[in-house]
Amino acid sequence: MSFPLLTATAAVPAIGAVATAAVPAAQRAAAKWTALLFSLATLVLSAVALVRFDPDGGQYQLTESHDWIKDFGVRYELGVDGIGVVLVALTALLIPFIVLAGWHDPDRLETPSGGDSAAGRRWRPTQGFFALILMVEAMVVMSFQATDVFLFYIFFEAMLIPMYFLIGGFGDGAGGRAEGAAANARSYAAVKFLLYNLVGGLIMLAAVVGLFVVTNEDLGSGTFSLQQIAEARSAGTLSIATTTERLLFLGFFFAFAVKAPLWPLHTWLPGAMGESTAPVAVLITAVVDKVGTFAMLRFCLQLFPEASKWATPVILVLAVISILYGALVAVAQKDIKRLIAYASISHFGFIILGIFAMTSQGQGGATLYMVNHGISTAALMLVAGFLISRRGSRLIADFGGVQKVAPVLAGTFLVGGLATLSLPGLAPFISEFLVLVGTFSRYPALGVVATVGIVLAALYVLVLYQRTMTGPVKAEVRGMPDLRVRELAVVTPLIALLIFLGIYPKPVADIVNPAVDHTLSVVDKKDPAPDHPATDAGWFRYSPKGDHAPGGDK
Amino acid sequence: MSSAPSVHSLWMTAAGPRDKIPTPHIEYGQLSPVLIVVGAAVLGILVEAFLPRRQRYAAQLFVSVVSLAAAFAAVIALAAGDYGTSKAHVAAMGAIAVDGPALFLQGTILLVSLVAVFTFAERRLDPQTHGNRVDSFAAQPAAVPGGEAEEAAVRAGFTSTEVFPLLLFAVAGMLVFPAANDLLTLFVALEVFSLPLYILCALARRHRLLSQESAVKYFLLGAFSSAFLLFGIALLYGYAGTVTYSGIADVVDGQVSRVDPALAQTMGNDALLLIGGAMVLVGLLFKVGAVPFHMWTPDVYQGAPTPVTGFMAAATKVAAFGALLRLLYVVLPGLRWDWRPVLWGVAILTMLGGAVVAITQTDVKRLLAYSSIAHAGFILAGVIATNKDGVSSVLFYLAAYSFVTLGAFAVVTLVRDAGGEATQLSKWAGLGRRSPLVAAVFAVFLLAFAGIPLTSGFAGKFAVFKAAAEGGAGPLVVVGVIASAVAAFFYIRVIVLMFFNEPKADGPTVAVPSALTTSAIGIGVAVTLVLGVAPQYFLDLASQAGVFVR
Amino acid sequence: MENLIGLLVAAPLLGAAVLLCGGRALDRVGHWLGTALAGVSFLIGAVLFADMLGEETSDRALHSHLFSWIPVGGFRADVGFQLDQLSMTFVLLITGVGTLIHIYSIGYMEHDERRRRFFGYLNLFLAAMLLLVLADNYLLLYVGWEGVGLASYLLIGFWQHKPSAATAAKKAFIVNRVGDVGLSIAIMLMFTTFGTFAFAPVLSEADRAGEGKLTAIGLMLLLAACGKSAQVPLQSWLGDAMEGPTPVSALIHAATMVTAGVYLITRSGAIFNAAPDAQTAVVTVGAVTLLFGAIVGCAKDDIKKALAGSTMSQIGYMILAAGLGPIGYVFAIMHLVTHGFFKAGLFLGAGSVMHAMNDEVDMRKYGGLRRYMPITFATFGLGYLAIIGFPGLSGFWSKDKIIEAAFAKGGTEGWILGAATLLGAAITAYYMTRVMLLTFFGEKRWQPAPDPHKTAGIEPGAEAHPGELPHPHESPKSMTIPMIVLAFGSVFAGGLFSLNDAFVNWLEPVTGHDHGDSPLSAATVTAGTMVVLVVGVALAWAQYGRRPVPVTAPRGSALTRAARRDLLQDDFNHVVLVKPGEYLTRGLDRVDHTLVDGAVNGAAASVGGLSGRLRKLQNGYARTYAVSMFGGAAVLIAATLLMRAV
Amino acid sequence: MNPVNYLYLASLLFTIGAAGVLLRRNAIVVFMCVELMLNACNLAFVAFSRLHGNLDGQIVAFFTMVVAAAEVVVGLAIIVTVFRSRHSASVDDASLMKL
Repeated sequence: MSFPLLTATAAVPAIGAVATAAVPAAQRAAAKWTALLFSLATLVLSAVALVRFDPDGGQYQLTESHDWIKDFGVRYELGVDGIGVVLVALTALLIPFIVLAGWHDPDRLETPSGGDSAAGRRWRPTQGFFALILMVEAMVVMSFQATDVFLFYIFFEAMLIPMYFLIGGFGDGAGGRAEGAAANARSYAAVKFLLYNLVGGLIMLAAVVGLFVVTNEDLGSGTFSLQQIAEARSAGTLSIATTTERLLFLGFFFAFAVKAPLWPLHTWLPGAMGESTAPVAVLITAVVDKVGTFAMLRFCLQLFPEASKWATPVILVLAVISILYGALVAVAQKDIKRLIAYASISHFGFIILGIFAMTSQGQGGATLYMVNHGISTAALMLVAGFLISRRGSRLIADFGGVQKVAPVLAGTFLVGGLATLSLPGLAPFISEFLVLVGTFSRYPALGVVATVGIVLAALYVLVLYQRTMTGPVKAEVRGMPDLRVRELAVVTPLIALLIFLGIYPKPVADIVNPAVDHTLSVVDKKDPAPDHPATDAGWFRYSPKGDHAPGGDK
Repeated sequence: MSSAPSVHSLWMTAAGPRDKIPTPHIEYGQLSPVLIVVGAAVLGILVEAFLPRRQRYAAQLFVSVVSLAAAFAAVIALAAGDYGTSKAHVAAMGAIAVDGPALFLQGTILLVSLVAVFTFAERRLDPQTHGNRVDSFAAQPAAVPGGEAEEAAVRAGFTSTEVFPLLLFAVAGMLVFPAANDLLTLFVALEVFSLPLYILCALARRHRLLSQESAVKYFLLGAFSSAFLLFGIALLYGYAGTVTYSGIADVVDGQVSRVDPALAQTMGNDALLLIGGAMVLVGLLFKVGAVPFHMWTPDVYQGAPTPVTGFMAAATKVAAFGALLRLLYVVLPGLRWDWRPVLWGVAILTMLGGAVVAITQTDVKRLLAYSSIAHAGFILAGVIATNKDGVSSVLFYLAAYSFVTLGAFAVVTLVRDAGGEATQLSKWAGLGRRSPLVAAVFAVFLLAFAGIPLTSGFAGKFAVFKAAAEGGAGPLVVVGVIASAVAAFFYIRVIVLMFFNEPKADGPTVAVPSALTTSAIGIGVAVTLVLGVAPQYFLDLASQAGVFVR
Repeated sequence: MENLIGLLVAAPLLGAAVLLCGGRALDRVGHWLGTALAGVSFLIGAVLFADMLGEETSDRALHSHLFSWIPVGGFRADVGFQLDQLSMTFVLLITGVGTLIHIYSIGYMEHDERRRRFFGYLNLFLAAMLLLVLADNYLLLYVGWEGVGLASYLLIGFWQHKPSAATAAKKAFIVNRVGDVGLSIAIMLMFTTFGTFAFAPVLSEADRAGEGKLTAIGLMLLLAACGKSAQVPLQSWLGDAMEGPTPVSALIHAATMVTAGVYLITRSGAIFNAAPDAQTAVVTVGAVTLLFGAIVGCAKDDIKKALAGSTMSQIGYMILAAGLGPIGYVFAIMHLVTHGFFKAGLFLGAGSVMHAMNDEVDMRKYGGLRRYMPITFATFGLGYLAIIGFPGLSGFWSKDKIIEAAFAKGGTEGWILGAATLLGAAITAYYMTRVMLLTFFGEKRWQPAPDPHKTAGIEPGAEAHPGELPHPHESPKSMTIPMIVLAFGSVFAGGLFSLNDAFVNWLEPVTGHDHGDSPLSAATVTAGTMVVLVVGVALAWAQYGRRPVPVTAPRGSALTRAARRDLLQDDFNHVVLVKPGEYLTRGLDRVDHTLVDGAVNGAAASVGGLSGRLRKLQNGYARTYAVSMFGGAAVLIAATLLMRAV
Repeated sequence: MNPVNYLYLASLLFTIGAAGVLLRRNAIVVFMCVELMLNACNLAFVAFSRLHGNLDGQIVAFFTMVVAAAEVVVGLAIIVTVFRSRHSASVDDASLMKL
């Protein structure tokens, strides 16, 4: 068998986590560099996977398959389709930036050298911070690669733990509260995050058990392997009763909807993103939450096509509510990070809308959206993080006129914002428009309502920009340094990527499309055909009125 | 086994002419695990009697460790000799079954007790008194707390090394309990492992009043429950005319008509059987700590010396569930449609009750007590499955759970302040700052309790839920996950407390243990992770061991 | 040749990239670079134009397909340019006026330390605008469409430290976004209807789709046009947009960007032709706006705002013309071009005046400036004559045609529209005369410069001496030359175009043309126009020429007061949209905390409470425990027996 | 006479014992009640043994007595210790641990 590329892609960050954690307390810098190196190594591996992936090849590629827990019918099965490989690449791409952006975040937790030595020796926040980030990366990558439901579930759940410590353990002291209060708010947010997702996960566990029982009845031996289940379905040996399928679907979907998050299961996100440091917030919204939407595509639709179609109307409505609700609430936020969080809720609404519109534009757009939203939010949130760290406050009201003192920072912030409101020419526009078109072509009304979201997006982004960056320079803002080299190194590539993918998304689209088409074929849905397909008539030339009555088709 | 009414075991020979008495035939080899432990226990008594104080500790430790290890080896040997599978049969003239479940559970119990011995023998945690290393047991349990007698004993450096033989006796009883193949043996075994536990509970060095109180409660309630058990046995006997499992089972299945028509027409129906079965169930449910027979658990767990608590929590559950399984799968399978609904109710009550009440606990040991109740509920879900997977999943869960519990309580012994162990949760605040390692280890155990993937807890939970679902108890699974969600909350709470709260100024210190406790905890962690990541081997073991002999 | 089209866009884009990313090092040469690149793209445009003239009328269009942009399923968007007569007209206008205004800005922004960025933005605007008019499909057009929106946002808010500017910029962008919703929905409709949204197939097969669909598309396109071209009901942003530097107002908010709506409608002619209802909507919007803008223009004392009102009204003319269908397309574009010349000229003149008057914008504080700044006066005057449609000048030709076309629409509709256009012409004459008189004639009403902190940095170019009277002076060459050039345009362009219908023949292959059946002869219409023109001028003279003008505005009639407040548009928006919006967002935020979140927390709390209560059962008394055991046993037994019974 | 009556008696004794456990405070008495329950079981065993005509029941009864004796040893030991340290044999006094 060939080199287990996918396993390696997941293993490298895991090893990196251990290595980073092992760095002695004294050498903080070493820990940081270790983490950065391993994350870059992962990036390289994922790039290799991206290259080796053949869009026209089979559905799952670079597959690995071993027995794991026979009694549970669990196999160690990895494989990526176009969607998976792209998202793995996205994850691997973002982590180095997150590490780089969080370079100094844990410093404030380091006990001053005066502290009691014994504790000082054992308490190693820096190592912990970066180790946890890498651990999360490993688990996320695994869940993108797993083609065995159980295997996926394990990492889907396990990743909560490191995330939980990241959120609860490392905040930016910018809440404008006493450290004690801040700590309470942090742990509240962390617990909320964990419980929401844990409950979702446990409900899913029930469904997973159910899936096992179902397969066990029909196939003799229970299995979680997507391929096997798909084959069994097509062979007709596996037939799930409608009610059962719907229940199972709900079990799965609930977990993913919490993770995504979909209104009204979203309330953990603002807290989590608000209380954690900016890089961690990016980790949550740009990386971890993607697992939820990704899983909807891969598991909900492919395992339970019928139930998915059955649930579609409700889900679409919820998605649209998320879009508008998130955007509207974002406008009212006083805290930069919470604002971005609600913006993300709105964006996840778009993604879910696209997935369940069940058109190739919708799902292709949704997948691109996952990528673009990852990058754009990262850009916006990380710059916001730099801003916050300078001022020591997250409150919009504490800023003003930054543009005057730190033009580059303001500029990058604006670009991030424009990406968030999906300005044409930047990557998110394409995905958002695809989602809208995809939805519109099947559900015009919903499409129109959702389109209103783009106005609201403009509203919250520009209000944020105006209040923080423009106007007379606030006294506290005076003398705020502009972006440093490290920070530029974080932001510039992201912005470049946004522009590039905005102008030439074809490479990604080409990888994604076949996977999307496959998903659609599973739920056997076809794109609605245009009413009057227009053949490209070479060149338009005006022909005087009267040759043909208006509405000639009547 | 012949199904004649007047059969059976070694001690129940039919009345009749002398020459009819068969010479009892006993397979000593197959009973060796039990015999070894009992022998060692007796030896321990002798040690207490004849060795000078100074040498007892070492001797007792040696005896216990060696005997337990030997017994474990014996179990392995039996298993290797296919006594678990093909050669499984009933030994000692029908008194004791030697089959898969029995061997698996005996093995588990022996390992657990071995680890427990380590925690019993730990002498580094308490500060030395008068230059003597002391363990967690009272210098002179008979002495009045705080009285001169105790003072003297402490000054003299007495230690109650009797705990080791007591432990061994208890282990002996536990070994027999799940293997018992007739109700009398069941009862005797129950008492044999209960009585030493009652005493052990009373032996704490610190907080002696609590310790004694726990002993009283445990004893009285235990006796009460065993009375129920016994009466149930009596009724079953009255119904079937025999106390052997197989005999009763035959009658239940109607292969043998009930002996006494007079009784039949008076009682009319299976009242005897049903009531009897129910009362026996009560006795066993008490031991596993199922709601509403659980109320002793928190008090006893809290009051007993922590090593004892750990041992009880782990080993007793294993033994009791073993017995429960055998009773339900061997004696009463014919009655499935009667007891399953009842157990459904009990299981639901237990899962939810344990989880919900645990939320508001303020003492680590009580918290763990309630969590053990909740877990009893999960295991019951597996028991209810009444299929082969049910058995194996319960076996696996027990193995996984017992080590986590033992480890967790071992960690509790480490966190101490002036008054001994600091078990108030509030004192654990910021432990993660003071000693990240200990906190992390405890976090691992908590996560295992919570059933987070990649820990043994998850594998076990999945196994029992899977079995339950297959056994048509889907709703039970749903209740199960809800309960787990509730339970997750308080495990998380502890983690938050340890890692995210600022340490208190007068917070507890973490004692540096000797190799004994260290290894105990280490084993706990190892098993937790191994069973979490690569459970296949043990699952195979459990499923091979999943068949009861009749 | 095709490849040149790409360069057309690339040149200014490159400029923008370099100027915005390049550091302070470029501060010295930035403006030159920007201007040069604008000039380059103008030259390219000229070359292409010459080439195009060489071709046959029938195949003058050029097409260059660059690369496939978004291929997903049946959804294929390409990046491709098409250059036909229509686009060419715009290219020349944009690059030409654009270049001139670059030059003007060199002088105008001389003292602004952020001049480099200003030129970067200008270049960005040029690129986006060119992309808009060159795109060969609606989605690419959309990119340019929002691109110019962005540029305008950046330029309106160029002096961001001024809250009013920042707010105006935000307002402009958001109002435009509303229009963009229309455009996106239109594109989606096209996709679902035709399976494509490239110009060629959609337009050539438009009428095969049902009229209902086409009407929907048309209305959506109209919505988009309203946003971009500041037509009622999305007009409110244009007035505030005057917060931007004057060259910006001239280029973006007078000559080019705001006319994009006209381009969109003309380009989509085929769709509108087949959707009469949509056309009716278009002409209505146009008519309403041309009056609305004119009325506002009459009441404003701020010279730029007055001109803004006029712009709005003039675009109203164009939209109306475009709404007339083949009768009007050509004239819409023609007026668009001429308007580009004279309105840009007027704005530059206004800028020059403000430059001279310490950035005073209130016309009531001008007066008698003709002696102090002759060139400005001359160019401004010519622009004035052009816009009111003084015979022979550009405005005359184009506007007159539109009025004719309006009548030619026929039926009552024709009469109404004609009347509206005539009325508009009269008002135009009135308010432009007013501007003229207030600014250049009459006695001096100059006021001491307001103290700097009020105008702090409004136009860093101005060295304001508080308490001193301004010393008006003619502006530097870099500013006057563009004004002169534009003045030429304002004078002769119209005539040139009308020379044996040159312009009509030029555009006809693209937009089509038809004369309609006017109930009135051209002569009659012209005569009528003359009459209303004279009336308007006379009125203005009577009011502002004869007697002295009060420095502080009189209270004025209710209408005047309303008009000063842009006919209460903002108050309307405030009451109908802004306030409710604020309440909604705040309310939802509270809902999020209390209801959505509260539900979850509540559930958790209730479980906790339950736990607390159950916990009480554990009262420490062994006997209680025994009771529970006993009870449990009893229940268990009972249940077992029950199971058997049932 | 009907052998079932013995059974009724046994159950009666058992119930009395149980009631005692639930009602009495003195640990010793509670314990005695438990013993009473055990003996009720014995009675049942013997009665059944007679009914079934085999000796198993009687033998069980012997074992029960032994076990009961053992319980007494342990139980009294514990109760006495508690009594010495608290000077009270009331079960209700031993309620430090609750909630």
